Amino acid sequence: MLNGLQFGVMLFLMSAGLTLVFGVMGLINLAHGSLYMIGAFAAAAVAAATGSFVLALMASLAAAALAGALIELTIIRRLYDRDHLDQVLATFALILIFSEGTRWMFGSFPLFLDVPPMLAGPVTLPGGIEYPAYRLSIIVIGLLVAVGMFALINRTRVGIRIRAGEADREMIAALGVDIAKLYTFVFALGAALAGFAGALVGAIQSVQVGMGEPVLILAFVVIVIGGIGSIKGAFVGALLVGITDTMGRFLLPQIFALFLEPSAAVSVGSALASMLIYILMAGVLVFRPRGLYGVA
Amino acid sequence: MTDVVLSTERLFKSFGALKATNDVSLNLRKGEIHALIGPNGAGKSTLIQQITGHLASDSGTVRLMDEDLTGVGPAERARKGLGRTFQISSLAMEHTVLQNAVLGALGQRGNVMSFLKPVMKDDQLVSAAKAALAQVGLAEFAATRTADLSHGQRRQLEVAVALTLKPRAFLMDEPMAGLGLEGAQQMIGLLTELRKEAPILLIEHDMDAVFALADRISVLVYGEVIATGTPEEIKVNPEIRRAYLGDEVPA
Amino acid sequence: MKLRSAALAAAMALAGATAQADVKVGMITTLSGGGAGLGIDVRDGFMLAVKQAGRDDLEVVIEDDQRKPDIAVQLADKMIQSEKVDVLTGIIWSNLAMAVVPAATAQGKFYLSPNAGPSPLAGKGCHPNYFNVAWQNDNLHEAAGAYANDSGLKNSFILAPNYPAGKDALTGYKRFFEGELAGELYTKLGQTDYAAEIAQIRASGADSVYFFLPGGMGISFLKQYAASGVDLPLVGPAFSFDQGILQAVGDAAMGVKNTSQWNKDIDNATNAAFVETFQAEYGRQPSLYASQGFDTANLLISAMGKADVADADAFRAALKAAEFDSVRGDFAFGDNHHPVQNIYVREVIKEGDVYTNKIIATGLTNHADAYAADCKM
Amino acid sequence: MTRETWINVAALAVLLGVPLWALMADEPFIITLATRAVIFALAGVGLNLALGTGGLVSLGHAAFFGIGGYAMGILASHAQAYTPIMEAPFLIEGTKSMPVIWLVAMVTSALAALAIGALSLRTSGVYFIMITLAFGQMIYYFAISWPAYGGEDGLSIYKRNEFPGLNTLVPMQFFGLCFAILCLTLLLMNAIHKSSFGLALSAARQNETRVLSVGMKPYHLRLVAFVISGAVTGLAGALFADLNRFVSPTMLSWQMSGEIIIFIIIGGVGRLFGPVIGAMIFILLEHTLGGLSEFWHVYLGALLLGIVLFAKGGVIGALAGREKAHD
Repeated sequence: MLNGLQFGVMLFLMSAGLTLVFGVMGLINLAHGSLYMIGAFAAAAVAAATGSFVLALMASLAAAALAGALIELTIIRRLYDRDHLDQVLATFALILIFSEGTRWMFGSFPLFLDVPPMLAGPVTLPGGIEYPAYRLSIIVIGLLVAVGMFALINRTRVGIRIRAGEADREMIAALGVDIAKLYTFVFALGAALAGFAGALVGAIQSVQVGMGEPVLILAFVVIVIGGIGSIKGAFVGALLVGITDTMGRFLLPQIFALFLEPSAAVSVGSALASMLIYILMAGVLVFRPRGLYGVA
Repeated sequence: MTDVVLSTERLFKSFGALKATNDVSLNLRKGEIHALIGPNGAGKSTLIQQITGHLASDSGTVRLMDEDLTGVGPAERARKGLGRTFQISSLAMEHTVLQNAVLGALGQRGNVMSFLKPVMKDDQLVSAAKAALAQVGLAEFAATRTADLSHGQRRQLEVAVALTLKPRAFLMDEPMAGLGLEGAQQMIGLLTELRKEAPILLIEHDMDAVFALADRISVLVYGEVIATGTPEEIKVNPEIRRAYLGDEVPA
Repeated sequence: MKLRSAALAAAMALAGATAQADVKVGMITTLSGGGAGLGIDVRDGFMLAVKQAGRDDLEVVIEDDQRKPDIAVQLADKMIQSEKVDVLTGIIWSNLAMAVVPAATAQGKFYLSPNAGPSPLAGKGCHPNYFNVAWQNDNLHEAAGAYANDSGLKNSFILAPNYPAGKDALTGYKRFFEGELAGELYTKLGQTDYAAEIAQIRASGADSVYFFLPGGMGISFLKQYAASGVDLPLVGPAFSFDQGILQAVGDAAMGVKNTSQWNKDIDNATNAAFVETFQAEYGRQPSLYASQGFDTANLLISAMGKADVADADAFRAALKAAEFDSVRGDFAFGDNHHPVQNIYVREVIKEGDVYTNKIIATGLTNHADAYAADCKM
Repeated sequence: MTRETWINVAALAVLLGVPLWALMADEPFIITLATRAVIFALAGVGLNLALGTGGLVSLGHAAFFGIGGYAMGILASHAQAYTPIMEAPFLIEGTKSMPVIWLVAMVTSALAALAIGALSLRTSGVYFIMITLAFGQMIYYFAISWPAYGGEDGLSIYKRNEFPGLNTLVPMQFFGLCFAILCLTLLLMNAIHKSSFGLALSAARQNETRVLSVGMKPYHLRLVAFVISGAVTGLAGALFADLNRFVSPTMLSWQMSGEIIIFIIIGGVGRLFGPVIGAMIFILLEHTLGGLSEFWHVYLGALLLGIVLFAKGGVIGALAGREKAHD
């Protein structure tokens, strides 16, 4: 359960940026996974050079935000008025460029990024469960980011503008807000979140080219379940997907073991578990074609 | 009342606390133009959408030739004879004018699922479409791309497409909107002719047009029909003056 | 630097060099995208041996399969139909090998596998022109099972991704392991989060964990396992502990036992020279895959010295004899043209700043594979 | 003839001429490449009905491509091993006959398209893109973890399947077969485009309410388009598997779906020959760029980006201009 929560929180970090970008600019960004990868690589490079995990995290934020701002200024802003097909294609092209470009710079081998010594090892939770300290801190950080995002959207001037931008583009342009700057900011913010997630996750997974795409697809599942454009939906969707996936992997083989022989149960159960979140998503969309918190 | 073509009985629709239509009962008789007027936000478009089936009513029924349309989708309602034109032109912009009209004729004939015969060589459909275009005065623009039509011409095309459906009743949502004086005059002429084919339920803001065309007028305010009557009756109705001009005006 | 000479060879081949080389080799391997590191190592090992041999009657054409089976098939067609190669080699992945090898050998080409060893090609689907210079897929897992017996482990928790190689891996382990299984898990291919699996391991009461999670999956698993506080001994095949990958795992891999048919401390002159020249040539330590590429090339070169490739029977016999100095020491082919070799157990250690392996035991001696009997050849 | 027609004729001529030249020059591999282009074009032509005419951006068409491939793989592998596919309740044998395989491939992928389409078409826009992606992934993971037919390793067929009167192992004959199928499909698509169904479908893309208010159901139109589209893509999948004599889950991956879309975009969305020209260019690029640099994906990406940003309407759009503007 805790694992599902933690997986969900990681997915949230990834999806928050994606859903924000979609909600405000109406853009589907397949290259979001590449920003995640850039964050992880930047963190790994800085950690290797300085040995500091905090600096590495800062680097991931900065690098991803920078990359985000750069592609927004050069490419993405030409896509806002285009249909989704063009957006899918253009950002698909960006994936190709980023992936191979990263491989060009860093080589084909996975990089090393480790959890900071302070957070290595397990802690004992109330109830006697041992749990890795680092994962616990990911949960905490993720929840903090979630709270921060809510506060940003609902309490600040920028948030008001973002919400206004979702509602009506011309309107806020008429109010004298520099829409182009706002968009660049939002895109860079989304990118920074993705990069940050990449760095956090990179420490417990492998930092390698192509790490972004599986997570990207999961993030899409999350925001579609939650309702595109809704931060709240992304949060609920992420937790739902995280928990479903984790529990499914654990429970399905056991359920099948009740009426199948063990090896068949393991194999059928695992096969079904790997499809589970997609089944969940299809189910949600069949009954709520706009996702859980989507606007009709 | 055998000459009633279309009627609504006690229609309700609310969006949250807002009652968009509130107990609306109306009817449309053979050969007439029945205009629906009212201030902005009175629920006229909501009502049209309920009649065409694009919006589900909370309660109440819509009848076409005495047939209850509750639970019938918009496509079937169109096939059963509701010909509609839209407030904002709703046409296939990349198609030619003729193709749009053929689309209507095709809808009227049914059997869309034909995959091999070239539809633009189907004489029956094309002649029906051309007749409708001629009737609205668009015959010479048949080969023009719809996106290249002027605003007024698009309005005419809307009417032509509705005509190809050979409807039992027309529902027209502000067909004069945005037309110049000349265009409006043309449209008035067209609608006067059309009522012989099927009665028209007309939503219109242009009061001159309404009073020139309508046989009967219903006034919708806050989702409620506050009066129905001939143009003369409506002109002198004190309630309507109040609704339009505010309560402070003495009756 | 090496890349350029390889590209040059490819360019010459494309230009249809008039001086027809005696043996033309087509190498199809993964050079871009995920998993490119393995293909690059095989290529570099192979080309190092080619360079050292200095023969001008050997030409190598190299193409990137992008790890896509259909691209690999297309490249094989190209190599056979356009380039008219005599020998094919280079494929890293079993699924790509299954796509390419049967058709290539059926067309009379030789195929020397520097990495993948899917079981059908060792058993029923074996072919006289197919030689595997690395291992049959099950080998390293079998050795791990044997090693678990030797070290007195009685209750293993085993896991692998849910795909054919994963199932073969666990089958291989179970074939030799005599203890109980505390649990058996198949994870999603490409899965990156193993918290749920680690929780199950913790709860299972096992005394050891055997895992086969190639590539990034293994890195993720090892890091997460180390952080979880579960301290059961881990055993895995060499793939997750190879030179290229080990630096990315870091401390989390320290002390883990893994099985391999090669390590850089195997004591023979060929190996010592290989490790040194590879380091000098490419500026990094050789990996298992590089050693396999190196051996593959040397096998080919040894056969070229004894027979003309145009005489398929003689050339086949020369390959089968395998009279070359392998970096693994003794090396021979079984009847199904798969290696009969020692498989060692290694432990991850740290040399200065670099993580690497040292051999601590021999898992299986002169081991062949379980499918040889099915091979009618 | 319009300029677009000339371009189309030229494209077909090149597509047919190159392998003929290769036959003369004894370059059988070029014929194989051309066959690959033809098959990709066919897959693209299938998707183009849904995507171009119907406006349905499906990011899950690899599912049908792969299902077609597996239909071939499963039938042929059973025929090759002389084992029936199932015995109860009735006997189904494998087969090596191409026409039968094609039929099965089309029917199964049409059925899959019917199921996926029926659910997915309840949504629209981005949701539709994503739900088709999700269904595609579902089938992809299923294929990877289902052990009976090879899982991730895929299925190999040792000999190409048979077509009466032809030796399909001769590259030129197999090419001819695929080329004929492509031409027939193009004729069919052209007819569909001009039919009443085509008119209604493309009207539904442009303006859904219009179609509704003339008494047609966009949902039904789209579902039928999706099914036809799936069946054609499935047929292409069966041919592709036969070309490679191999089928694996890679055919089902979302990158494959992306590539099929790329063919259409490069050539021109909604143009009859868009996917044909797109597939030809893609194969050409793959072949030439792949030889130039290990990092050729960067160039492919840049090129794609350029086309999306600056050459709307694809290559045909750039060459022929907007259809009606020059009439």
